[in-house]
Amino acid sequence: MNRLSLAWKLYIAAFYLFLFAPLLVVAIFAFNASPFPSPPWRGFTLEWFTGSGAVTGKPGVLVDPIWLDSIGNSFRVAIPVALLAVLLGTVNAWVLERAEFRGKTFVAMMMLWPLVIPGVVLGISILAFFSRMANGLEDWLQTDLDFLRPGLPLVVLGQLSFILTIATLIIAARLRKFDRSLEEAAFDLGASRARVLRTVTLPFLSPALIGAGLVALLMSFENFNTTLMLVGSESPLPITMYGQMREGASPAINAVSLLLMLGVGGIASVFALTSKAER
Amino acid sequence: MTAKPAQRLTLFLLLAPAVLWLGLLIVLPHVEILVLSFSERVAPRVYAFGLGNYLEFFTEPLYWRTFARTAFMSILVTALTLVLAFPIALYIARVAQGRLKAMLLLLCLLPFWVSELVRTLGWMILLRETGVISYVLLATGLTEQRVEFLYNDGAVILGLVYGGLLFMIVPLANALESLEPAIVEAGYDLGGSRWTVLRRIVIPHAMPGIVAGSIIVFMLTIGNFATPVLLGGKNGLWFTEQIYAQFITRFNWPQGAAFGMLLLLLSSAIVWLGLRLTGQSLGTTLKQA
Amino acid sequence: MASSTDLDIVNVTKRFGAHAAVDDVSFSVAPGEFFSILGPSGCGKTTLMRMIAGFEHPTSGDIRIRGQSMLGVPANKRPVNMVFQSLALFPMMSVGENVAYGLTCRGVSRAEAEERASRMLDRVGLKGFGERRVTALSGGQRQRVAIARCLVLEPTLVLLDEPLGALDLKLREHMKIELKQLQGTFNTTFAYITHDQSEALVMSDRIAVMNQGRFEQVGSPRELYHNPETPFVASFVGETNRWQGEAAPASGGAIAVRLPSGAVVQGQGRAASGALAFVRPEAVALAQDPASLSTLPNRFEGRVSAVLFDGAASSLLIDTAGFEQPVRAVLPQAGPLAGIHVGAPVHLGWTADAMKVFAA
Amino acid sequence: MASSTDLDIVNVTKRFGAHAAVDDVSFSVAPGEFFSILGPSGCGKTTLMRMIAGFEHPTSGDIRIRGQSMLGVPANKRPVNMVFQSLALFPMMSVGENVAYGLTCRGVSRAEAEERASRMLDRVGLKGFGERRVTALSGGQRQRVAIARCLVLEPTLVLLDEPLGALDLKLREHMKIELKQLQGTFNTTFAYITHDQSEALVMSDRIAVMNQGRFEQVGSPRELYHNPETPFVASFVGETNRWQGEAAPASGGAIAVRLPSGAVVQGQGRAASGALAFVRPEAVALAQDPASLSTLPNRFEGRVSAVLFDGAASSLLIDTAGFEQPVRAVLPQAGPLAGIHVGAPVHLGWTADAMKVFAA
Amino acid sequence: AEKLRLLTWSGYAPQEVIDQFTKETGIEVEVTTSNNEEMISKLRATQGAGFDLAQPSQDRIAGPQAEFGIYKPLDMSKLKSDQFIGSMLEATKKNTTVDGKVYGVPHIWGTDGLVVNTKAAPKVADYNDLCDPALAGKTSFRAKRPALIAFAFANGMDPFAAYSDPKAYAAMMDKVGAKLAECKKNVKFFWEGSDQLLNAVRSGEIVAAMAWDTGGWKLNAENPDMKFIAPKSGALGWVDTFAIPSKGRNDDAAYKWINFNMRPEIAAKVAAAAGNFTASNGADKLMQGKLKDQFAESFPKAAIDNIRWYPAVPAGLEEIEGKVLDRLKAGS
Ligand SMILES: Nc1ncnc2c1ncn2[C@@H]1O[C@H](COP(=O)(O)OP(=O)(O)OP(=O)(O)O)[C@@H](O)[C@H]1O
Ligand SMILES: Nc1ncnc2c1ncn2[C@@H]1O[C@H](COP(=O)(O)OP(=O)(O)OP(=O)(O)O)[C@@H](O)[C@H]1O
Ligand SMILES: [Mg+2]
Ligand SMILES: [Mg+2]
Repeated sequence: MNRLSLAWKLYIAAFYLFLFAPLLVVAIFAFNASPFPSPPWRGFTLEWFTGSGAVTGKPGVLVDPIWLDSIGNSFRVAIPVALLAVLLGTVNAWVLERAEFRGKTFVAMMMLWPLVIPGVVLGISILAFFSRMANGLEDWLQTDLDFLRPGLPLVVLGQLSFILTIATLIIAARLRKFDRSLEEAAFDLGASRARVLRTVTLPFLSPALIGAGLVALLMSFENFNTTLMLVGSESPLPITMYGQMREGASPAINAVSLLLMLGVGGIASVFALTSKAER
Repeated sequence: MTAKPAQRLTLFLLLAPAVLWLGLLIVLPHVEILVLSFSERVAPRVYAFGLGNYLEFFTEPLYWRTFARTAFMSILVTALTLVLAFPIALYIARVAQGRLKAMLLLLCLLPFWVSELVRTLGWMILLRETGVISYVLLATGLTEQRVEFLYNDGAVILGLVYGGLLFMIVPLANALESLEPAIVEAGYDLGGSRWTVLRRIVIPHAMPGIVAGSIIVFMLTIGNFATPVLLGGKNGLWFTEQIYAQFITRFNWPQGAAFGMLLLLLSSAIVWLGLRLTGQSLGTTLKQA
Repeated sequence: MASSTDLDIVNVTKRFGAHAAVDDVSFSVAPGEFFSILGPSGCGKTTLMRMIAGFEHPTSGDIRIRGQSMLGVPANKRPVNMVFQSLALFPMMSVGENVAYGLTCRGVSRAEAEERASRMLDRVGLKGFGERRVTALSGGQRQRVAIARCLVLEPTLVLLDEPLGALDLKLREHMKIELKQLQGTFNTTFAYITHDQSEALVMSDRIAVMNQGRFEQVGSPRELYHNPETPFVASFVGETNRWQGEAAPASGGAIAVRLPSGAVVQGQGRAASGALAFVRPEAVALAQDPASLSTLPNRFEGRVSAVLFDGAASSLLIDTAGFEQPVRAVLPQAGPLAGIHVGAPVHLGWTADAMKVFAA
Repeated sequence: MASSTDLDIVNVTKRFGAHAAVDDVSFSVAPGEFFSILGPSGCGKTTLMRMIAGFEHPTSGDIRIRGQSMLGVPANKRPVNMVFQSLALFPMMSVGENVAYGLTCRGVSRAEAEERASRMLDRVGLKGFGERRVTALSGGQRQRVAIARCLVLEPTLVLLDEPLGALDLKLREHMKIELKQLQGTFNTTFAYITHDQSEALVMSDRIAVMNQGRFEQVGSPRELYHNPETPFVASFVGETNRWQGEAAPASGGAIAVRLPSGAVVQGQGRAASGALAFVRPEAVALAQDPASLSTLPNRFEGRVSAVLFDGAASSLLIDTAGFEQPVRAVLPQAGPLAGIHVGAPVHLGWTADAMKVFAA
Repeated sequence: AEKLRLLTWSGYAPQEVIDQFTKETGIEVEVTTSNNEEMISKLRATQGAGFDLAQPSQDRIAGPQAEFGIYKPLDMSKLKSDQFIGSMLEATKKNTTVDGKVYGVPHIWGTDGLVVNTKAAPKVADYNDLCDPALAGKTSFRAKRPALIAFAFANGMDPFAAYSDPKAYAAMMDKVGAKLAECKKNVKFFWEGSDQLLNAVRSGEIVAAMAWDTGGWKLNAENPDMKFIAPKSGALGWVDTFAIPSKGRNDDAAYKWINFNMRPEIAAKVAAAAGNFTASNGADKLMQGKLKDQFAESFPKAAIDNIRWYPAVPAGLEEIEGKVLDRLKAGS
């Protein structure tokens, strides 16, 4: 019995090592003064973050417009995605949990569907559909509809197509836990419907709204498969990283990755804190 | 009654976002690639209805072999992930308490919110010929020469299993968590050994979690793109790469659309089969996750 | 002119599809009365109460409060307030905010609402609890907050839907008495739902016994206990022995019932062929000597099959010739039969008045 | 030689950190006995039982079953079986598989296990239920499956941890009797945990009253009820009036207690300065005429403050001069005081023997 | 401000040049870097929208234009023809003409050949040498059409001659595919980005590869052992062009950018940054000596004559090649 539990503990420890090994090496080699992110250790440097390019041949990521633009693009995608996901997710959750109508189970199944569609297929189908729509509309209206062409607006839509499912599920789960007699009690005590929503329902939902927003933000930031098919001239961070990785490993990518890890760690801790407050 | 039209309007407004979302971003695009997949190029800018793209798939061994290989490896990855994740989930759900438990779960989550590309980069740094593992092996004298671990199926499987772990652990831990401790104790109390209790009580109880985790991991694996491309090197061709290639390097959208439809069908079929074999339903399964 | 009743329910029916959850119910509640509706789970109590509160609309019939019809008046405009089974305290607000909520909804200024809420908290014995989170209260305290939240609005009528359901036994015993006292102090009309007969008996001025959407009997606790009008009321209110048999005429205005297992018992009531007979355990007289029971029309011999010692509520089960199931009687704790044990022979009997007979 | 006891607990202590959940407890259970452990929530009952079953290990002391020490024997090797509070039926198995589980664990062949399980189901009155899913059973049926699952293994000792806790009131009353009968038929030793005094009193041969990890008293139900040895037992078992005051000597071997509110009451027991006095409501005699109480050492005058009508369990609260809280007495339902109502003056009294006094 | 959205190769639009252009014309330039396939597929996805100027290779214009109509015909009157090397301009115009309209003018040119670590692999002189078992696991090429063309020439075939006959071409490609499949076990990976290859050569993971000349010269500058070698069977010559997408919104700016870029002093700067040669007339005189020397070392006179310039790819051929390449990647 003891040998078994010791073996188990060792396995757990090995597992967590396995889990963090790749991240650790990425972080460590962001500081290696060598043109390749590989051993041996050639000394500590911050060139890959703030260097002017004099030493490494390329400017550090914090001053390189390529990376700065991609980070900016990622935010320009992630923020609308998160806001829309929370807003529409709330409405959808309401439909799932509160509305009564024929065909509701069908709608509920449909809402789950995006989860079982491979991201690449989502990407190509949206690309193909919107380009057909754009062709048709442009012929008809005789004007360019750029937002229907590959580009950040289309990336937002593509990511939204499945992130919305997740936001809906998170918010619906919270809404399901909501004791409806709280609303009735408020109504019974004389509150108007708007007031009930403002003082009782939304405060109760708020942890899930924040949680869904953060999850949407993170998922948007790290999405690759769908985004890849929909990018136009401006690429979000993962696409740029992919391009650069195909160009060959460089510690600059490690540096960006480390920044990403720090950002994600930050958001994740906020998330952990809010979900703790939820309990 | 006067309430009726107003109620209908409200319902309509509430449903509008869902209908727009599912209609414009999911259903119509899929109809579009379905239609597209049946169009054949007969001359420049002239297309006709036909089954050519699907025929191409079945007659060209390259395509269906890639397809079969992808499916097979995805199942393998799913099974491996399940086996590796189960003891972890069991520990998190049933042994760890309070703070340790929250910590372990959070630590599991963290790597997965970081981009897939970062994780893959990490594996590349570890595995490549000039990478960390090879370097350590050489430095400690375990090998005489540098060893290449990258650019083979093993590396792809490793990367995919790594990428799937979290999505297996969370549903498994959720399912195991909901198992009342009293039921496990009753299993022992009535004379069951550890193995009996695991086989007859714990695993059957965790079944919805096992299925949910497997479905998610399978879907993520079969739809993955970056990991096989970056770790697989010269030999591995993943089916998503074929789709990508048709769209991006061949400009042959109809063929790519056909491949997309086939991937969708394949994954749906395997998921459906998995659900049938285990007697679970999709809705409850996904809620578990 | 002020109405002489606080609440009038007039032929109210509520259908869900084909099923009538509440079926042609009428009653009135007088000002200051503690009125209970007692019935088994699913009999329609909550549905009835939700119609009074305004969360459901009757299929037919009228609901009047102080003489004014409430049809078409939304829940937030009715002068009734409800204490929910789950209590439904707002977890996102403090105790004080919970109590002040209804006042602020009415447009009372923040300062005044707080002031009045804190005075109400004093009155229910929660002085100084205003700042606490509701999650940091014990079950009994939460109960009192829920009631304070209603009473602060000075409603005509307070509706309570099994508010003690979630409490544990000892606390429930305690809150029964406290609730009754609170109602007395505030002199507010209470309409109270429960499926626990003991709660209804202890607290109420009048009780309506409800079954399958209909009222079986309305009356004071003693009336229901001693003079049930239907077999359902007889068996639902209080412990009782229950036998089924064939009616046969008997002397002296009494009615005889022949049990399939042989015995013939005599009681009061009416039945044509099939009959149900009820006798309360405390009405069963016991003796070692058959002579002391000779005046009783129902006299039997038996043997103690179980002694259920439970302090003041102890009882005996007696295997009796002619009865399929053992007869239940109160355990004698004094006199010659004190200390009777399993297997002891015993004589038992009861008067014809003590036995109620109904058509089966 | 076979041991004359089925279970011996010898000075068992269990600490969680600094807190002793079970504190130096010793007792023995004879073969065939129905032994209960009664105590409030958190007093350590479950911890004690889990040590017997083998899920916890005592910090010190010994646990012997039929004379053999169980220290170091894992749960799945002990000849005891447990019925859990939640029942812990295996939801992934059918009723028959649940019952056969323990047998197959022992290596009994599948066919024989099924056969024996189905015979056991017959015996607990669930003939033909073997194929059902456990989720498709009613509360009482599930209860019986849980017990059948233990009994089929023919254990020396069955442990039951509040198995009736989840049932509703009427069913609980019924199962109490059924459980006791089952134990009689199988003649198995039962160790039963509960915090409900009525359950313990009705079913047990002997009861141990537990408080804060220690045993306060072990005895038969009647001993506990009539002769409590500690104030805790006196107030925990049965309804009672409880007063706190100062001890003062009195005549005839009795002891007097002076309450802060003025009254002096006389009873039996011992106390040096601070004293606690207990009188059961049924021991309080009531009369309209003070003369009929003249033989009683404790005589007071009061006024009815509440009538708690509850059928056979009705009681009165009497505001009595010299007492801070109303005195509780049984509501007279016959005789001259029948129909007494709130506000009526009444005389009350009790014997010195009826009042137990303890050092506070 | 006015904006020019440029879809080009990395290195073709150095910041310095952009700044100067903006200063002169007030037009801002937004650069997206890409490669041939992605350029075409992006324009195909947008039907020629999203960019005002693109730079595909001259052989990859006519086919996609016929198929998707993603470019506008060029108005030659807006271009200063004398800024171009005449012969190159004519050749490019000829290759990019569809239905009598011209779609591309040349900008930068270079070759594909062998990058070799002459110390580690002294014997490599032709593409087939990459398959030498002595170099197992240490060579690389791109799994793209240039590899097919190159190995066809190396094995005595003439793919360009077969362009007009898809059947014959398919048969030829099958043969080349088989040859490459054999060679595959020698390959460490199929390279995708030039830095990826260069880093692998620098670290010694790769000792010989089929690659662009510029990469070879870059390495040569760091380490004289690394050389770019024009293979015996001939280096492959490519020309990157300027072409205007069909839904470009700022043609004026596009023409301005082309004319600006073809000025010799600007072209020299660009060529230096890209490490390649320019089609600008007279720019070579302004170029630094180093590159010239390297070119001279890699390309003796015979080698220059032996450069095989890509003719325009007829539509349909790429599909044949694609399948061969896919098989190459999938087979193991
Ligand atoms: N919204 C509804 N739609 C359909 N049927 C309903 C609805 N609400 C209640 N019912 C049905 O009406 C009947 C009465 O329900 P109600 O909640 O009033 O019972 P209850 O007496 O309060 O029971 P309990 O004591 O369990 O709370 C039940 O059969 C119930 O299923
Ligand atoms: N594993 C544990 N770790 C720490 N403390 C524990 C543990 N198990 C029980 N306790 C503590 O021991 C005390 C006794 O708990 P136990 O569960 O035995 O009470 P109980 O009498 O069964 O109560 P209940 O009637 O509520 O079931 C409690 O104070 C409890 O908090
Ligand atoms: Mg109800
Ligand atoms: Mg317990």
